[in-house]
Amino acid sequence: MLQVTLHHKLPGFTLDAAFDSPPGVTSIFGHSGAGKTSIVNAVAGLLRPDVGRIVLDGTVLTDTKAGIMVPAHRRRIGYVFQDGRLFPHLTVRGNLGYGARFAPRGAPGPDVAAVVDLLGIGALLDRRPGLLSGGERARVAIGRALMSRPRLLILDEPMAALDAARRAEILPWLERLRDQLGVPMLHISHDIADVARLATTLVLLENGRVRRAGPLAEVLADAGAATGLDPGDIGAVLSGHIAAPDSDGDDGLTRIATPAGDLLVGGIPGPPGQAVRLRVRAQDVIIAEGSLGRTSALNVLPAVVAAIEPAPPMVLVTLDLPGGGRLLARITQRSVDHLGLAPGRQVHAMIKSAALG
Amino acid sequence: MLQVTLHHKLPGFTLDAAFDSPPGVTSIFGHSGAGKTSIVNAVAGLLRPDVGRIVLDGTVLTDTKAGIMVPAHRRRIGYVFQDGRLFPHLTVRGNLGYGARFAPRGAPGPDVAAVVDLLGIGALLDRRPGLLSGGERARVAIGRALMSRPRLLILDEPMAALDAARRAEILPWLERLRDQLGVPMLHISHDIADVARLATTLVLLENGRVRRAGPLAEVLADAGAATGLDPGDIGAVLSGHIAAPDSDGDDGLTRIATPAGDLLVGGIPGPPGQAVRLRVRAQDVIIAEGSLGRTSALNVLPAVVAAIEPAPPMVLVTLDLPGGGRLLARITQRSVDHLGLAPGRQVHAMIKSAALG
Amino acid sequence: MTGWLPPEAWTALALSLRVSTVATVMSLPLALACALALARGRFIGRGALDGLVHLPLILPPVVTGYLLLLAFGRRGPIGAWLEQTLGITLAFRWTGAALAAAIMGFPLMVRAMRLAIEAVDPRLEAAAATLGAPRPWVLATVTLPLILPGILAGAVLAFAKAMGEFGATITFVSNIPGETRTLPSAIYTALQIPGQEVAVARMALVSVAVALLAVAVSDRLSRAVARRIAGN
Amino acid sequence: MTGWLPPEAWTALALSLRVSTVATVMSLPLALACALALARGRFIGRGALDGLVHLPLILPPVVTGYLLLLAFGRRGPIGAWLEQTLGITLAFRWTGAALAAAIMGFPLMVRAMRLAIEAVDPRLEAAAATLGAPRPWVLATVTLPLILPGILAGAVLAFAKAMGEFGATITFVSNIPGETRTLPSAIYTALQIPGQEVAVARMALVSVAVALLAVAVSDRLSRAVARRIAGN
Amino acid sequence: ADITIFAAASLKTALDKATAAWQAAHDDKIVVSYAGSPQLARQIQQGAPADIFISAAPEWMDTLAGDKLIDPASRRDLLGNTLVLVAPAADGAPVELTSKDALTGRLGADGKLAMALVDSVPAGVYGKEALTHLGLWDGVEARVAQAENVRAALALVAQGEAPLGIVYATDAHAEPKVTTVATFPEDSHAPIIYPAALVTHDGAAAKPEAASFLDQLTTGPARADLGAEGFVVLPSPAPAAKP
Ligand SMILES: Nc1ncnc2c1ncn2[C@@H]1O[C@H](COP(=O)(O)OP(=O)(O)OP(=O)(O)O)[C@@H](O)[C@H]1O
Ligand SMILES: Nc1ncnc2c1ncn2[C@@H]1O[C@H](COP(=O)(O)OP(=O)(O)OP(=O)(O)O)[C@@H](O)[C@H]1O
Ligand code: MOO
Ligand SMILES: [Mg+2]
Ligand SMILES: [Mg+2]
Repeated sequence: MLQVTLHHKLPGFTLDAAFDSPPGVTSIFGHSGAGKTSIVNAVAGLLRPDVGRIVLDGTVLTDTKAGIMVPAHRRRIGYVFQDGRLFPHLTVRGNLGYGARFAPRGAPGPDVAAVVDLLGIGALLDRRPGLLSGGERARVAIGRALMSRPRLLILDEPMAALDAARRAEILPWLERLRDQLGVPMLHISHDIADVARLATTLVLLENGRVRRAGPLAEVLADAGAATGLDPGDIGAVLSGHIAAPDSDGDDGLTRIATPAGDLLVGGIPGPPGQAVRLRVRAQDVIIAEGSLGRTSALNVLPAVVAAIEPAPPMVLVTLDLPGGGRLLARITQRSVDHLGLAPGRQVHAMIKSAALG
Repeated sequence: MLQVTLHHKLPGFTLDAAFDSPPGVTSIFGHSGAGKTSIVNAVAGLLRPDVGRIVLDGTVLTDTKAGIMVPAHRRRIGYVFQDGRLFPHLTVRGNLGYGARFAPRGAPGPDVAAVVDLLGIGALLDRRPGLLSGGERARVAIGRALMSRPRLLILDEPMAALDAARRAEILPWLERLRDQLGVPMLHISHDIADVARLATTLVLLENGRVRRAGPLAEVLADAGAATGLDPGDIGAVLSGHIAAPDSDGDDGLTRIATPAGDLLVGGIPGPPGQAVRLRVRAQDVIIAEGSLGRTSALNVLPAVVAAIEPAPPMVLVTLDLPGGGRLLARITQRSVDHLGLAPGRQVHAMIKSAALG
Repeated sequence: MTGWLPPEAWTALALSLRVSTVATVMSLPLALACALALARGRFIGRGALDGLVHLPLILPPVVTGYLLLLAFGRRGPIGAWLEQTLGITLAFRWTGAALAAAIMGFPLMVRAMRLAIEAVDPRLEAAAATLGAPRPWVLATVTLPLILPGILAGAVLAFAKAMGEFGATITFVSNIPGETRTLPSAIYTALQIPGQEVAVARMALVSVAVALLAVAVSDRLSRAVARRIAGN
Repeated sequence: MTGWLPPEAWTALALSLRVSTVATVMSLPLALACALALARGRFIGRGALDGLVHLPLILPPVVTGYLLLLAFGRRGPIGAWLEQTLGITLAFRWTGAALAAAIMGFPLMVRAMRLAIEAVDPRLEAAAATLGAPRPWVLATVTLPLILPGILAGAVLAFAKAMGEFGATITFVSNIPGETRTLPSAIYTALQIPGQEVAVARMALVSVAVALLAVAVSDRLSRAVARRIAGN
Repeated sequence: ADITIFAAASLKTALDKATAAWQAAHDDKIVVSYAGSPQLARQIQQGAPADIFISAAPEWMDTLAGDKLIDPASRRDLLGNTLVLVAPAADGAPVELTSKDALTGRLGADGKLAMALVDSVPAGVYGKEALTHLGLWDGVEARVAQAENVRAALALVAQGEAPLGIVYATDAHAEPKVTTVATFPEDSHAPIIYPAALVTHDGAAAKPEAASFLDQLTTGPARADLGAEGFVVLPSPAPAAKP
């Protein structure tokens, strides 16, 4: 549990933020220049705020009133910097080793081999950072921070320079860190897809101030918070667990049981019973009337229209699912008119399996 | 027109690439470490290839056989670097001015005010780069390169550090640069959405080699090339033009006429007749049988199944549109079985308006 | 105050200040050029230039002074040429003292600048080139401002050295009161006489005070420059 | 070869090499500490330390030598203490020559190191801190390797200076053959005799050759280091 | 035992011969430290391990005597020297020191008169004294280029940088590139004397070898070596020149 209260003035910019970050992953999301990096710098002990208090798991790290400022190297907070900051004089191996050097002996965490393997940097081990491409540098920086087995891992846009394939490879592993080792993370990203997969808590930052903070699903599904988000990023999060393997055979689909009904999803490996979260982008939800033709969309859930709000040039429809949970659908006003949608109306929500992967 | 032939050996990596870049925007797309930055460095004159020839609009810039290597400052190639490289001793204004200093007097291009306005950096003008956030730095770097009014603009992941809102703001302007001033661009991005909007030509790079290069639509719709792409990025591009304003009233939708039929799309402003390109992600296409219920998906096009190829854990269905053009749909094997899809089968392709924005 | 030091000591101080300032200022451009050539150049004779620049550091100062006398004296090839074509006389003049001081400080100045140049990120220079800036312009507008702290450090080292230089100066231009008797020459003279310890100490104190002031000012300046660049 | 230079000149060369090497090596740690303190420290007395470090540059060497004689001579407070408690005699010994050379080269060494330290990106040090490294460890494993070229540059400057140092040395430890008669002292001695120009020139040449070799080697080394770091 | 001699640098040639001769006949090793007299005297004040001090001027010997650092009984005036006016060898016409403008005429419009430091280095002090005595000082004062030591002044003349210089006869003798154009009368300046003495350390008696070497210097065959370099070999045993 991380508690942050900060007040800090910079020329031309004032940071005035407070939020709690419960165990799990807290993502900070906000425009360029909103103050995200400044916040995590304060948490890491690299910025001494004018006024502020930062407490991690009951340990006071910063308390300007009490004159407490634990130095960065005693905080055990791993930091993947936005600007890389690999040690130019050390090889990749040396950089990783540097991270491991001060890791407490007993602390849980992956070993070098695992990290190297995960990040696909085996071929780079003897190279120096000057010879790495942008993405390679980012991967090594992540590895280095992991090797220090931190109590809290700060990731400042760690994957901005990574291609989708590499991202897709690394994300599950960060998830594993979160779920299995319980390494709490403070995560900054511009990509809400990453945020949705990783975050348990979302902090929307605007111009140095927290606009909205809370559990991911709540914040994401809050049409009011949506102004802080890209229209394509708004959506809902459904929680469920992997159901028994589908009798329909091994076609690579996984059945996820949610309170609202089962969903078929592509490519989520895992043992039955494992908890999963599905982000359903408002943009991927189709609202259909009662009688449906046969389509390739396998997932159809009954739903009730809860609210219709404008989100120009579209509208956002909030759908209550009978078993609990909500979905958002981003559709045109014209469709609303066509279908005669209004709160209370019974409809079906159609979601492609491919959109849930 | 840019012609590039390169062969260059680095310890542990060999670049062996050749492609032509017709007027417009050529995007280079490939994994981290594939050699993208190395290629554009050679084009900019910052890397002397072991063997190679680079010709821009008939001017030979590099020709190792003929011993030609035009120095970087005479190439008039603007470069937005992956690592920023703002001048730390100059203010933002100074950095922009530096770009303008050697711009040829008569060359077309935006002035400082326009650039500042576009990039939202008015408040930063008197600050030094050391005081900027990551995204602010990226924006200034773009501005600086634009100010030099280059014959070719290289963008090496220019928007990796930008949030969606800022991206959405800058992209149209890069499009305008491309369309109105005809500034050719060589563009590197991990985000296929940006690529799809900007690029006319796509070069897929794999491990230092060009795997596929050609017009954007062709390469994107090539299921064979798809291994180089993120599954979510595969799709088709439909060309069309803005049709007369829709009689249905001013609900923010735009009607795009394509040879295959009209599509309703959210938020594409423009005068009737203006050419537009729509990327339709395979993931956003639903295949439906003849009779359809009423849904919120406004766009339904008749189509014929042309091919079905596996793309685990899904399959890719290529759809021929009657008026010409193709669509790709990424659906589950289970749906293929359900619907009994096979080449030659008449179906409908359903696309949400929201997915086309 | 004038009684505290004999009037000739004040004359010597004024001369030392003039000599050191002129030596520092005049050698700056050449030192910068040498530092650039050594840090960035790839030419034949680079090693020789490097050696030449270091010579005054390695040779005992009297030897340097003697070589200066041979080359720049009235009968020396360069000295005679300078006198005839440009009307510049160095022998027995304060200008000669400035030359000696400049040469003795040269290796220090070049080294400091060179270290600073080598620390400049060449990627910034490449960025400037892509913006159309020719090499000399890049040097003037990117490299130079970035090495300002190094230039200041080099200049202050050379100035301090010039304030203390004695061996080469007296050998080359002798000790002519009001013309070439710098503060160190005056100090040396006093040291030769028994019982002059107090005068020596006072003059040394003045010399040290001046040089330290220069050091302090340049340090403050270069810190300010560095801070502006780092942005905090 | 032995005929080319008189045997005592070879003795003087050997002594100069020993003195210069010892002076350089022994002053490295202290110079590094001073450079770190001056570049990164924020303490009272920083200005005083800065001044003290520069003193040997500013003072005429004979004055420095005289001060050394007063402090480190047999009768000097520090000299007497060193001799009684640690059994180290500096006065009129080659060790004293090494001390003089070390002190004369000290400002050069510190400056070079300090410039290098100031060019190190503090963000890298911050990164090391977040990995759990305490400050001294960060210095040893991040700062130090990054300033290696600066350390080398400083060391070679000091070595070159030591090879040429004369004024302070002869004043402090005299000119005793085989013990304190370094090559520059030998050159000075030879200069006292008219007609010894050839011998002087030969000795100067040897001295210069040695120092230039050191300069060349250190340059090559520091370039190699810099190239490895830059990665091209 | 070893004998350490601290000797004025200008004695090098002469003394090297004398010590070589002594070592050929004795087991004792002699080391000579040549430097400026003031430097050597200060070092002896600070406890330098010198057994014999030979100064280029009496005043530093006086200083050490005042500090009780030399054995007064051993003090003797070893050598004398003559002050001469030299010119480059190519321009060797004699100069008449009695004529008021003899020097200025020879110096020309802006020629310098090379001397050692006139206020501190003995050769310079003697020279100034002589010129003053001859009534020439006021005429040339502004034209004097003062060198660090007498050898440097000599070099200025040898190189042709200065048309005239005032040096010791021994210097003129050793430098073929200069000619003596006048000799200063003995009575125009205080006698030029190189005193020598045994150094005592904290009242301890001097080494007997050192004493015998010093005696040998003043009485033995070494006198010939010294004289060959142009020094005036003073009558031996010389009376102490203490006023
Ligand atoms: N100077 C060099 N020496 C050796 N290898 C190098 C050098 N420069 C780059 N490389 C290697 O060449 C390959 C291509 O690098 P490049 O920077 O072109 O990749 P990229 O496609 O831009 O990657 P990214 O998307 O991560 O920026 C990488 O494997 C990199 O490690
Ligand atoms: N030392 C400083 N002095 C003045 N302003 C600063 C300083 N550091 C940062 N800023 C400003 O504070 C604001 C917040 O910066 P911060 O780096 O925290 O933003 P960010 O949210 O991380 O942005 P990005 O997504 O672009 O990295 C920016 O406007 C930036 O220009
Ligand atoms: O070292 Mo010197 O003796 O005059 O500078
Ligand atoms: Mg940031
Ligand atoms: Mg790259």
